[in-house]
Amino acid sequence: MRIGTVAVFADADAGAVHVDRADHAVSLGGGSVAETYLSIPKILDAARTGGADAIHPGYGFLAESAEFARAVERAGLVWIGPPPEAIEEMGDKLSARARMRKAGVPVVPGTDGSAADDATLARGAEELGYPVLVKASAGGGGKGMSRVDRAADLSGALDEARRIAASAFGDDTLYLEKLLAGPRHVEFQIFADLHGNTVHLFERECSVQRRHQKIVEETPSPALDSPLRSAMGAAAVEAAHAVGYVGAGTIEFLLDSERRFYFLEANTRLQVEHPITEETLGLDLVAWQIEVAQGAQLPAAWTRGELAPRGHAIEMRLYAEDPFDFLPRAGSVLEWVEPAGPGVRVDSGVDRGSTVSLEYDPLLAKVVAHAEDRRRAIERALRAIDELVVLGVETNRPLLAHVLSSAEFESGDYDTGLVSRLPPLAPPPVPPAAWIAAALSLTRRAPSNAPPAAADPWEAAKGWRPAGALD
Amino acid sequence: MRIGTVAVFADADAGAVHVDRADHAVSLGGGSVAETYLSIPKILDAARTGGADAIHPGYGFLAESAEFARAVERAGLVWIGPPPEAIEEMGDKLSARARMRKAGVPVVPGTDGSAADDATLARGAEELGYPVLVKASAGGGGKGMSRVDRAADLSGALDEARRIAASAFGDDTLYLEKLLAGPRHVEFQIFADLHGNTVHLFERECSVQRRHQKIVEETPSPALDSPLRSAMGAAAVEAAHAVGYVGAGTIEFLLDSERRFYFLEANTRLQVEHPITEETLGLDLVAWQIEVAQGAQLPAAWTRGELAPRGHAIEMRLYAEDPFDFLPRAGSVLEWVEPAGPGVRVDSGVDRGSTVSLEYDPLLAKVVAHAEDRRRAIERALRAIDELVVLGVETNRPLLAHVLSSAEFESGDYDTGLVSRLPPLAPPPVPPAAWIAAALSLTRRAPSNAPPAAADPWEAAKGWRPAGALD
Amino acid sequence: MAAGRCARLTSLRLESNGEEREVTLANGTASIDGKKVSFTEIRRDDMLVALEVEGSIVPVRSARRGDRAFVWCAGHVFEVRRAADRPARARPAAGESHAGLLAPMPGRIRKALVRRGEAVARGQVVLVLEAMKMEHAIRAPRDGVVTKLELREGDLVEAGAVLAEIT
Amino acid sequence: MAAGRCARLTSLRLESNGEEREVTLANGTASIDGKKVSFTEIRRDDMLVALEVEGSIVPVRSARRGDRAFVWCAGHVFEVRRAADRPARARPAAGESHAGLLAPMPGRIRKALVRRGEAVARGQVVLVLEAMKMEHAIRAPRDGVVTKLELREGDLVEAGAVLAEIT
Repeated sequence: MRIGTVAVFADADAGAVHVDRADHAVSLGGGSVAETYLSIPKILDAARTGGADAIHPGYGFLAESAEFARAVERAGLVWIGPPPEAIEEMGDKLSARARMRKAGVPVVPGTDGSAADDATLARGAEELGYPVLVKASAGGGGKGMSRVDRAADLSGALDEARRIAASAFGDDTLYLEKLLAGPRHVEFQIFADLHGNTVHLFERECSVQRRHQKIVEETPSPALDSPLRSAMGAAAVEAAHAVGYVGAGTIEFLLDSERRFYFLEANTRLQVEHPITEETLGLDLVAWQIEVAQGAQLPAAWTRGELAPRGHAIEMRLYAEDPFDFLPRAGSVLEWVEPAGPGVRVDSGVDRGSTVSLEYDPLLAKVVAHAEDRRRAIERALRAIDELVVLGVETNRPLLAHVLSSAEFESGDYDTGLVSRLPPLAPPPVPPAAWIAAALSLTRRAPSNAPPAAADPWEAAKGWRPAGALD
Repeated sequence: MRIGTVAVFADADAGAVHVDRADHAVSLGGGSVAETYLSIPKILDAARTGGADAIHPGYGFLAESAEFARAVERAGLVWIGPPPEAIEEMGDKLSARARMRKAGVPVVPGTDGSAADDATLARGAEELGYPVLVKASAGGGGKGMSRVDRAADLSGALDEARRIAASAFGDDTLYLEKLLAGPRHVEFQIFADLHGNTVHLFERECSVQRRHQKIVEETPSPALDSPLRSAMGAAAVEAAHAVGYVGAGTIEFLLDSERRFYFLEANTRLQVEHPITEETLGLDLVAWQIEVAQGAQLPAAWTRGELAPRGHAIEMRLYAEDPFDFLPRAGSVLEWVEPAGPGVRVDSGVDRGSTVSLEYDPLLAKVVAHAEDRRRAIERALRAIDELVVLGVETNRPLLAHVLSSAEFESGDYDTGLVSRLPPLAPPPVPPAAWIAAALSLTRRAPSNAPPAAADPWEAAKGWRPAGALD
Repeated sequence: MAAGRCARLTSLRLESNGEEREVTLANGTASIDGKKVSFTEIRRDDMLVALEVEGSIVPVRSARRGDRAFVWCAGHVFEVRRAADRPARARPAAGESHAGLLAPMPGRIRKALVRRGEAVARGQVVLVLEAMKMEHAIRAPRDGVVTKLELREGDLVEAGAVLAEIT
Repeated sequence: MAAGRCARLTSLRLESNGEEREVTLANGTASIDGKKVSFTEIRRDDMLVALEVEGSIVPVRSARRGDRAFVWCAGHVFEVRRAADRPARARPAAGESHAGLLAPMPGRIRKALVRRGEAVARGQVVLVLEAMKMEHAIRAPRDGVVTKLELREGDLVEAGAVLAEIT
């Protein structure tokens, strides 16, 4: 688009990849995340310094902050995102649920938020029937969410959830949802322009999760047929319409084992997994976000419903984490080689020499495979993950390969319980070449990529494996 | 496809990228190209050693050798390519021209090869009208081809062409073609299975050439409208039918300024530029070559004509060559960073540390940009070539950017004379950061990527610029 | 680009994925637990990119940090260390035998749920550590008694710091 | 990952694309032909990945071979050498002022079309060199007389070998 880019970075991240991939970069100074990436005044200062005309909020930090969106507009810059009012309406889960119900979009059965005291919620739980999910109205990303299986555990779970919600979001309002059995997470990409056109750009199947977070996504969803796709797509467009949405967004649904769908939540930003939609539709969603923010109309082919996905795409999220217990890992990346070839796309945030810190989300890269059909996409994805070289920091690479090669994933008939049902992940036998390469590496006089042998700061973190995270 | 790959390599190329990208690799020993990559017995031995079931000939060396195809089949291996007879029929340009004429496919006006002595050719030239092209019947890739503008120069040109043809192909039969004014090179991808289905997979515009060799290709061709595309596509399918073609092949046409098209030649193998077809059609042509060789039928959607290209794709060929005089350059690659992101694909044969020798074709990589339309594809291609880092060996990178940003290319209204009409390629001003980075690099005590400062074997090759190559 | 570089004679006891091997390299032959394997190094710009092992070429990438080597090979990544440094164990290990609970990452103590001298059951939450904008339950790896616990809510801890001891 | 590394005081006369500059680096300030420019190095794993120049970050990659540096910067690749090594000249040069015709690449002499002592005109083909499976016409860069030509048809030549001299 011939638009120059200005990246922002905390001083500790001067060597991060996004800095040297941008045309220009501006420091946010040092300090905590609150003093850098979450500081609205500093970001706006950086925009002025860098001569930016518009701000794209990405999908982290302030991407879903209505306050930030307003501040950007007040500063006379173009906000590449939905109107602040739409962010607010969708951001509060209880009001979003109410809004959707009013617009005729089915929502997961749950309490309505007219009162959120223990007694009211306990009555609500009885009506819904256990198990239920405790959720924070201001929450998102699984934070402050917990499952309660019986009445005796409810009160303790509510206490803990309120504490987490208050500290994470400054709002301890809770609500309950019925826990659906064997649900799938299926989301629809929506896109709206400033001229009243709203369309959906088909679905993404997001049921492969660990710790309530997606690790593998695919499109089309093996669970949808054409009528169900149309019904869910129409509901997604209706949901976007209801809040006056503009730009790119996502409507998440739960799909139960009887193929009934329910509105779950809306993400008022680009999703991490947007590349699979880009690959099957041949579109650049980020470019369209910018065009829409500049006032462009959505293409007639979109509004006339002429878009059709081609082939099948799968995204694998490579996290710096223990593949067994999913806990984040830190370290420095000693070697990094990305797979390539037709139908393979890697969106990465690291390179050889990068430092992976525990301060940020441990997502290192998204490996996307696109092929003519689902079988070929799985084969290509497996080949790509096999070819990906990442040394020096532990990743979920083995888990991704394990998921993709599992019979359950291959069948297409899976739900959010897939990861927990996988056969145990067995470490592969060590081939002779690996022993030889290791011995060569450990005995070479001048190891090319290694700091002096003494210090090994990442070693300490591996001694103890906590049993789980509250999340 | 879960098919293991076995690469072959001459000993001098043990560190070449294709060796460590294959599942296994087998040495062909040392010596000249004739003793390694062109040695049919050695290749077949390697196939046995590596346990290969089939041979894919790629697009170099023996890819268009009927003798090789026959030897592969005699050895009980699967030949992933067209039948040897089809290779032979298309390989001899004169017989291919005769065949095409018989099949009703228009050919470039020229002599028919019934006699190839000077007198006959001189009469032919008078009939065709100067300028004419002298061509070798056994030739290809522009080898032994020369332009003659007037009768007085013909005899000398024939002598030289016969000498080149005899030495390069062992056959000095020549013919003449009328030199078309302002022609475009437009080729059609064809695909045929063993069950009698033959289709075309649309065109590639290949008119951006230097030294009669393509450097930028795009699809769709800006020169074709729907009726012309149908007519040329039908002729391409007819041409393939005429020789009993199987697998992937290409029919090259010339398109004159009055939009008349003429059969030029057939390439009985995958083309270098096949990725742009893969990108716009969402297909893996190599995978389909293998499937067809295994006996698969072409998909019904292909034979029913339901395939349609989506968006626009451009390939830029990165050559190790002087961007001004197009002479090949050698060296070692000190740094190599490929562009990435949506719609960018890089098929490369080198990496940091690779040696680029003058022994082989100096193609380093193919940078492919795919986007929603031609304007966006050009923007993306320019961004990709800007982001490509190749240090230590001179490349045509500046020329590629120059072509892509030229008004003539942008207009879409260009022919094979485009490169010669470009405004002079001016070296860019050196920015302060480049001076600083160079000074830092030259004064660092332990340059990380450099051999000791003394030897500079590539320096010698730069002292003299020959005025041209006979080609 | 260079093939055939020979290593000096070296002998190492190595551990990876719970396997342990005695590996000796000498003149293009490796001995792995006494089994001889011929090999050739294939390097590009001095970087090991493949090994020819018994005539078959295997792409590899390797790197080293301190006494640990990291190897990509045959579609997997292996972490290999000198075996002397730590007893071999199979991954995933069911639990650890440290008396001390170590902080898995830097963070802030959100809550201490037990006191020194208190008896704890295996799996009981001992501390809540806040890190990475999440809370992590630090649980007792076995039944025992808390013999050390000096941290308070709000304290910052480094990765690897001893949070508590249970014996 | 490290920013702010300072180079020692160095002064170099550099040449690239026909431009020549006196570049002095000292304590985060460069002097380019006397003009002061502040800069900070941004490195990842010791590799220079960007320069902050006058407050603006410019991605760069650089490498060195002998006395030549190669720099990728602002979408272009620059080859920079110490100016003392060779007089500055603008690219593309129309012709060369060598008396000797150097082989542009290794190859085999296919044909010698002139003899020693013969007068040649600018552009006249002097030799045909076969290399890379193609034939290359080696032409006289100017009018003159062949003062040296010792090669015969079939001779192998290395890149940079003097093929002939024309004065």
